[in-house]
Amino acid sequence: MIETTPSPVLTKKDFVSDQQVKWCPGCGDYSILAALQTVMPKLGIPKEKFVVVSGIGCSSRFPYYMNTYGFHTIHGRATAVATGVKSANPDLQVWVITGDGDGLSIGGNHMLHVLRRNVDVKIILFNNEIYGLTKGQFSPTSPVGLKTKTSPLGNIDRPLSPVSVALAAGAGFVARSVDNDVKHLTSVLEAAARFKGSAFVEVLQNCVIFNDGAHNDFLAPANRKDKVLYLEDGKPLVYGAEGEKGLVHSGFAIDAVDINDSNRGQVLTHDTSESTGTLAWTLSQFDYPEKPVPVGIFRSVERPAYHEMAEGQIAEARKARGNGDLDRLLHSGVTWTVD
Amino acid sequence: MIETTPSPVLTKKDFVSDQQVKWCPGCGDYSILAALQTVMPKLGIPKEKFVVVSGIGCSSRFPYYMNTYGFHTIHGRATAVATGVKSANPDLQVWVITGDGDGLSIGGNHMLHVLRRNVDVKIILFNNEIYGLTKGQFSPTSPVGLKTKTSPLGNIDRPLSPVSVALAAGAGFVARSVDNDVKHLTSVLEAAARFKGSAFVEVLQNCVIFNDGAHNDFLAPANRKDKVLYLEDGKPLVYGAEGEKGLVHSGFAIDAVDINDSNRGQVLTHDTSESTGTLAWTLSQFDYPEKPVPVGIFRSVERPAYHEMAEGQIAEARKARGNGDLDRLLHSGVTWTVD
Amino acid sequence: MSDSNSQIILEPDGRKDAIDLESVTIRFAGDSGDGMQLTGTQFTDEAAFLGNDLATLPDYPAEIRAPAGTIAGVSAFQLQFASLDIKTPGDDIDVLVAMNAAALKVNLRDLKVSGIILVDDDGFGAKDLEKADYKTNPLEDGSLKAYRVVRLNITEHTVRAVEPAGVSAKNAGRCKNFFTLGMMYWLYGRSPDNTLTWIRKKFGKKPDIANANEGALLAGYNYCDTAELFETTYHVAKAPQEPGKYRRISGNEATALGFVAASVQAKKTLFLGSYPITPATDILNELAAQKHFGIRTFQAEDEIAGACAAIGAAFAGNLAITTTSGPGVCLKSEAMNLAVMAELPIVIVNVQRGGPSTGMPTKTEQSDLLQALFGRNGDSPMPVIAAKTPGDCFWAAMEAAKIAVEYMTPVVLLTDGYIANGAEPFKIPEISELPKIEVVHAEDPTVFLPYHRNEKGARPWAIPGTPGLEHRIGGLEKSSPSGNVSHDPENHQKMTLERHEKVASIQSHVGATKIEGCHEGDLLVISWGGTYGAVSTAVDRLLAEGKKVGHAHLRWINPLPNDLEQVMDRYKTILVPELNVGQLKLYLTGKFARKMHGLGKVMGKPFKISELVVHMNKLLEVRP
Amino acid sequence: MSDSNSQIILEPDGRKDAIDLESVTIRFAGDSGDGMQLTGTQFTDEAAFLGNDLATLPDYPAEIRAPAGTIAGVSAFQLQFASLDIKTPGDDIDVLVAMNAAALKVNLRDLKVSGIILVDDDGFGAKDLEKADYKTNPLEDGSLKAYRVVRLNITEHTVRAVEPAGVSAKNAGRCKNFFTLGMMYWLYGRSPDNTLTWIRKKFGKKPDIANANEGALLAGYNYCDTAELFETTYHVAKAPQEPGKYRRISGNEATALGFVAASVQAKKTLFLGSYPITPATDILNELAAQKHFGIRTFQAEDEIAGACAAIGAAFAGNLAITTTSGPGVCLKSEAMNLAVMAELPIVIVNVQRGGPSTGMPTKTEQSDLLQALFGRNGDSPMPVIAAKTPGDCFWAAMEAAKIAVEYMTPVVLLTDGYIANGAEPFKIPEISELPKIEVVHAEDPTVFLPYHRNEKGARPWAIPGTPGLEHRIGGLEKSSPSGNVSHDPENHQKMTLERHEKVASIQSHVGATKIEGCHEGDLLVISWGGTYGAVSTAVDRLLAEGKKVGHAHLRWINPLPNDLEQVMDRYKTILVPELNVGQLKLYLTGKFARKMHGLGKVMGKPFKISELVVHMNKLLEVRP
Ligand SMILES: Cc1ncc(C[n+]2csc(CCOP(=O)(O)OP(=O)(O)O)c2C)c(N)n1
Ligand SMILES: Cc1ncc(C[n+]2csc(CCOP(=O)(O)OP(=O)(O)O)c2C)c(N)n1
Ligand code: SF4
Ligand code: SF4
Ligand SMILES: [Mg+2]
Ligand SMILES: [Mg+2]
Repeated sequence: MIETTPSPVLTKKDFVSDQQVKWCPGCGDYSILAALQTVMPKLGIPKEKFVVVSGIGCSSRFPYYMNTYGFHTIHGRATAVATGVKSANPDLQVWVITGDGDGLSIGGNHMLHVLRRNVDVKIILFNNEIYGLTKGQFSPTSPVGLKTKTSPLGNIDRPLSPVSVALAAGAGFVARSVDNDVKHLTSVLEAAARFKGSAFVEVLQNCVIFNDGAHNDFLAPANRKDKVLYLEDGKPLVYGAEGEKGLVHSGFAIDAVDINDSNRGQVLTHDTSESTGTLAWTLSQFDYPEKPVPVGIFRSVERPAYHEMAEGQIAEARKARGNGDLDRLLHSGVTWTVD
Repeated sequence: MIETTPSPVLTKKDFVSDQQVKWCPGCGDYSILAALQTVMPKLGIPKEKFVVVSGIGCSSRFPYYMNTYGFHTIHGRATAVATGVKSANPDLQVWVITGDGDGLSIGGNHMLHVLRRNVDVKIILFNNEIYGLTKGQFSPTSPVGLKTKTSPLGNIDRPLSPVSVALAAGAGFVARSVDNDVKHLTSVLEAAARFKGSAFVEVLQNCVIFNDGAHNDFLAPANRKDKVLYLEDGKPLVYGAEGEKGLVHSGFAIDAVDINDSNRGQVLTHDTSESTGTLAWTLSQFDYPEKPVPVGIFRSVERPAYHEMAEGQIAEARKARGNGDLDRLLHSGVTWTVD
Repeated sequence: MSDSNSQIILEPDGRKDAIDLESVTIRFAGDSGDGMQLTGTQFTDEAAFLGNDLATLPDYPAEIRAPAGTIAGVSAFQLQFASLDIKTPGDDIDVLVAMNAAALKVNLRDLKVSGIILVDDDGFGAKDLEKADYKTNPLEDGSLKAYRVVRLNITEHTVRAVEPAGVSAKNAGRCKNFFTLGMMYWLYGRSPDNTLTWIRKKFGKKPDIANANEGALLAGYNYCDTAELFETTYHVAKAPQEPGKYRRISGNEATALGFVAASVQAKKTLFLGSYPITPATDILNELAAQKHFGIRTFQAEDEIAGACAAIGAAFAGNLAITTTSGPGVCLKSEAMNLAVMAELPIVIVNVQRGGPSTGMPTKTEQSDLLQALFGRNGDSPMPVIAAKTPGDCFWAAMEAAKIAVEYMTPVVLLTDGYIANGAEPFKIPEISELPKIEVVHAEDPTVFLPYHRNEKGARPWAIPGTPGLEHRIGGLEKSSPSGNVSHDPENHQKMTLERHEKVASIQSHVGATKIEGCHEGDLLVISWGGTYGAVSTAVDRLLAEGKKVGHAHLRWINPLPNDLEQVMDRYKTILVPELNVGQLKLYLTGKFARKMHGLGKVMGKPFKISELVVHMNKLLEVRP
Repeated sequence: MSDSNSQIILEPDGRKDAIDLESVTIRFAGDSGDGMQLTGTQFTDEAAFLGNDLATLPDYPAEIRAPAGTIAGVSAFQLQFASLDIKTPGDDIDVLVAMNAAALKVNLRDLKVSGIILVDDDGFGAKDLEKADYKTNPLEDGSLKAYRVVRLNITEHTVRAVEPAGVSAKNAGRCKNFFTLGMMYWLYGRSPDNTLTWIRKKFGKKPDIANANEGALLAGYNYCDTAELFETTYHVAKAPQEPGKYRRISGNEATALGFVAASVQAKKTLFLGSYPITPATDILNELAAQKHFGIRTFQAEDEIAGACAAIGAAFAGNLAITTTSGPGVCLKSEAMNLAVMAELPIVIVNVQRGGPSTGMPTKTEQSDLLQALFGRNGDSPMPVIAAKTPGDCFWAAMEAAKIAVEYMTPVVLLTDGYIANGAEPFKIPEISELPKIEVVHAEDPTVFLPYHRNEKGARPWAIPGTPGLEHRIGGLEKSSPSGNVSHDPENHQKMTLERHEKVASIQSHVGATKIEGCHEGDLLVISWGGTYGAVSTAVDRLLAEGKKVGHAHLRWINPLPNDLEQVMDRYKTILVPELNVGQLKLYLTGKFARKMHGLGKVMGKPFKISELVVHMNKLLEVRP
């Protein structure tokens, strides 16, 4: 549906708007902005066909910084607005920018439904495990015990796994990346962009002001190798500096083990299109620090997108009944003539 | 928290209100009403401590028919109101009655959050795969292709599995039952009632008017044995008239197979407290008719309930700072005296 | 006459003993399962076919199918048909068809003294009486002395009549509504032929059912011809109607059609984002069935998503609407405000019902007016238009859409349960008579500024996909004319006033107040929305009595016609009747600082003409 | 005097060269990271300690921390301190502290002619000027001739001063706000002692930081003592204040405290269901910190759930409230309507901000009044009370809670960003002075009927857990008095009117209109909410000029005082000033059908006293 005819070669600069970026210095949002500005020109899509829709939050200021069509909507509703944009004009590539509060607290329901419908929008959820814009309250992804302005004695709400929620909604493309690994982030966003159908990408993002270092324990470069599991389709599920740790089945569960000669053969292989989705689910439920934090594409399975089916029904109706004729419609039902 | 001191022996009749039941003759809602009226007197809880909260829908008329405290709220919000009821008065046993539209369409977000918080309410979701009260539109659980007033060419929205959504939300108790197996339904509701924490029960319910026979293919008594898998904790996952079919692992997936001598040993055993939740998830994603429809308790794992943690923090704060003293509070901060 | 000796001899009218009537109001009432809506609709179509003017009003229970025979389960359909121009389904009823005791119980109070009651004896067994809360059988205890009661065991007669069709006992009994319809056809001298054709078409695939229904219809008709149940038959002649092609239309159908027409006129794809809610759902149902027009109907997960998707679709260039009823407007209000700020064209349809809260979902009311005007945070001006009759919903929908796209603004269209479900004859317009809708899209990057206003105050509609017009909008205050986010104090005031002025400028479209009746005098009645028919008829009656009364029915409530204040000056007294506790009255008083009288009714029902007449006369007495 | 030869010799006041001033307005402005809020708060506390009357107003940017040095990143704190009774943080400012070029750019327009500008030279480098959009350096291009500019490289001085503390260069620079504070203390003859104590307490665990800040504070103070930067110092004497214990309080703090007090007075556990939103979040933050009162704060997933949880808690017997700002009220409106129908006591707090839509979240406005009154479907009466000053939020919160539980009704409490974030001295009441709150719960099953009203029109509050009172409520229309669902027409009208009457009857609590100034005369100014301070001061000025002006500040907007119409009669002209386009004016006009003048301001800022004075005088000239 997306037009890919050759057009003037675009560069990152083409996607930078004239508005001053107003995030805090050091905020993880900057690198996500840069990553998307890097990805867009690679897609062969004319600039005017991109639309970036957001809700409300620090992260949701994003569209102002993109030199594309953009819509900074209301809190939690970006996915719903984007559904309208894409349905009305399937020729556009629509991105949704949301936060952990915007997308999973107030906007959790629209998130569920946009994904189950497989509306062809690309969703980036900036997960800093905090409400940034309102100055530091716990969010639905904040860990239990986190002390914030509204949880002075520690958060008691168990966090959601955004990836699990996306999977339960039936999302076709579900991934996780991080703000401080630009290469990984760029590649994941590009894969999302090229996926046909709903694509959901959680990006672990640092809020330097209200939740600094939330992900440091595993994302700090020194910790990463031992604590992050990079998912690659068709590759063994291993991690550690030398790939010396890996995942193996253990009953219904998947365990993280030190690889040795006796279990080497049992190390599992990642499969983003595993039919039942069990692998993706199990990975999405990994408890850190008992298990590593999986990062990459959990699942990528295409099915007809919402607009294809909707447009298909329109075509079907037109085939069956001809193009709508207003005069005929007006005369439908019981009619009579007065002379 | 729930007081269980001996009180006058209650019977089903005590829970029947004086209001005429106004569901359509033959509606599946009747048996769910009867089942709950059977369960409540068994629990050893004084009648005045029950509260039944509902949203809007045919199913949500339920509280009017129960001789307990009841609140017929607004569409989709019963879980949120119930959260307030239980938090304000942890001594009550709070039930939530909702429909597939009420609980998963407009109310999907509150459903996610009440479950992740583990608010100690018992939720019964009447799943008739249709909007009854508004006279027959597709719902978030309607199958793809279902023709309704708003989907004359067939529904194109992929249905949610209520059980999967509940699991993704982290619900401790997740079960499914059916309107036409009173014994099963009663036992599941009783288990939910006795569970400490959020309990979620999907009940497959027949709407005789707008979606008659939606579940007949597997729930009609003649079909049930071969198509329904009754889940029992600690029992093998088998079904069929003679238990001749069962579930076995196959890679990441779980397959339904005919049991023979070579695979008999591999038949899986149900475990409602399986630590990672993978089994429950996989069962919740079973595609009918390739696989049987699992019915029973998918998962039952207790953790501290929301009110326990919330009250715990209040106790903690009181221990640290003494009971709140208004005069002291008024004098806190920067004060000075004018003479 | 000059020739005082003239003598006119009346010619026979072909019908021996028919009594001529100007208008008749019938109410068919029975259990939800008795098919009363169908019976009423068939009678309506026949009346339309014969050239009567008519208006109908269904009255469903809130439950889908409450227990059979109970008061909660009573379903009714009222129609008035007439040889003159009528505008309401009638105040009091001439004929009550009651298929059971509960139906009698609920509806009797609206029957005129010496009106006809036709009852199915089968519905008055001990059980039925009990369910209807009757201590004794009203058919026998003398309590119906004031009426003309016609009793018949309709069920039994029907079952016997349809025996040849060989249907099950249950299905046989179900045909009793056609038996009753046949009786009514006989009573009003109508032929069963059209209905027979309809039955054959409808049940073509189930010949036994078709035969049974046909049999019942004819049996009912013939039974009256034979038995001397009724003393006479009645004749209601053709009404004088403008020549043309007509159809029956309900308000919800008309609303749906109006938007389809608007999309054709604007050459824009129609997008509807909606969530079902009584009594608005049918608009969604209707449009979902018109996919061959390219219409996109999106059944959202809730009202918020419905409105937001419409906003997204408007941003992307569709003609976007969202339909709901009061509680849904609560939920949409934040999104409506986004449309105000983003200045995007959407139409929000509120089919009003009884409130507050869930209220009385199946009953009518006009109590969401102030919500439409003010139900959002901030100074948030929004044009509000209200349809006045079922057929007018067509024109109001088109007009709402036209204003939305031409002024780049959200517009609220108010209808109500009464006109949404009620039906009337609708003169089908020629396509060429439909209003033009001008849509201009920004195209030239060299002059494009997102909040640069044209002479109407509208900002440009620049559609994603247009090269060079990439721009960003949102809910934060916008800088004029760049559209960038601005927290500048002066800019905020400027933009606030510009938003107000844009809406106020729609006055040029609204035009002058339209007055029916006296253009000056003792009493001006100001009404809005679905009360038009009753108010207008009441005013006609007073005019006929020689009273100096004028009637201004407001189509646009925001903005108001610019001469309304001067119009008010021309009358001694002003009356504002509404189905609420005085909302338009408060608004008009607030606007014009002038005393006026309010007349409210909050019973989930339309005004009766008689109530209005009585009240207006009282006011005229006070200030003659 | 009789003795014309009298001679008064002034006694020295102990301060050699201090010039006496009645009031001073200072604005501290700098980058978000410069600590201006802290500086302002410290100065405020010192002024309070010395017995000045005072009022403060912070002005944050909408961004958390916009790029350093930019206009978007400017954060300011204004305070007025005085030797007389003041009610606003001041119109125009006497002293502007500008830590960088952007701060100067944004704030200069509010500086009085010949006011003092204290700038940190370090914030006026080439980069800074560019970020502030200055083509040339305003400190050098002569554009500041009208003011008294005091330049100093504060950053450099600070870094040097804190060297002994051994903190990092970055942390050293951060102390410049304390250096500046020291300078201001010197200029107004205040001792740094209290702030030194505060620093030691606050940074006790980080002694190097404590030392650095101490060093900076004293260095700034001493620098002024040595260098001849300012020509003189100023003295603002104690204000006459009622004796008693005082504290500084912001509106949001006061609101939170008011509800705690209400819960103590009502002997009810306080439940807050809320979702963060600017500028209301702090109420949630405050209450979350008071768990030892048994307070339950529930941070919900959205505003709808916050309101619904409050309703659930009210049903279960808690004193339940929900706090938000305008966009959140949109979302809560459906639930608010449920509370109207269920007749459950909750308080909905709306800390108003600039609208419509997301609008200007950090700016103040009064534009949600009509939304509070009418923003729900159906006839949905809701009491509305508005607080007038930061400290008054305490009393208004208590009163709202009292009315809610005593009348079994939802109540809206309106405050706004200005009074919510602004602070003033608050005379701490004795517990015994607090209003009583009477809560009665139904207990006796033999007389219990869910919708049986008491003399106030309130239905009984029957709490789940009470044996024998099991009952069901909901959003469908209720039968009076059984509470069962009812679709009966007469019952609906009866209940609709009863709901209206119940709210109207709160008039007996509201009492008569309170008038400041003349009780009859030429001009009546009617205000509401956070404009009280400015309007009241403006009226005082006119009174001082001998004008015949009265001021009626409305605390309750629904219901209005029952004598308001008669009060209006006593003046020739009425003026309604509001921070919106005329909402109270429309409402009052609608209620009383009387002409009045409106004065609107929609700039995200409070009224200036001078603006009001000018406008009132104009009106008085027209109608002398
Ligand atoms: C209806 C509504 N409710 C609340 C708010 C206030 N609000 C703005 S952003 C936000 C949460 C932001 O958190 P998140 O989505 O995680 O974004 P972040 O700032 O962390 O990027 C809230 C509560 C609002 N703007 N609108
Ligand atoms: C805010 C709001 N939106 C819409 C409705 C209309 N409505 C009432 S019930 C319902 C759906 C009911 O479906 P479900 O929850 O599946 O219940 P069922 O009737 O099937 O038991 C809808 C859309 C409403 N009452 N309120
Ligand atoms: S507050 Fe946090 S999330 Fe927001 S811009 Fe600053 S660092 Fe980023
Ligand atoms: S419409 Fe369906 S769900 Fe509703 S009462 Fe009737 S049978 Fe039950
Ligand atoms: Mg966040
Ligand atoms: Mg349903």
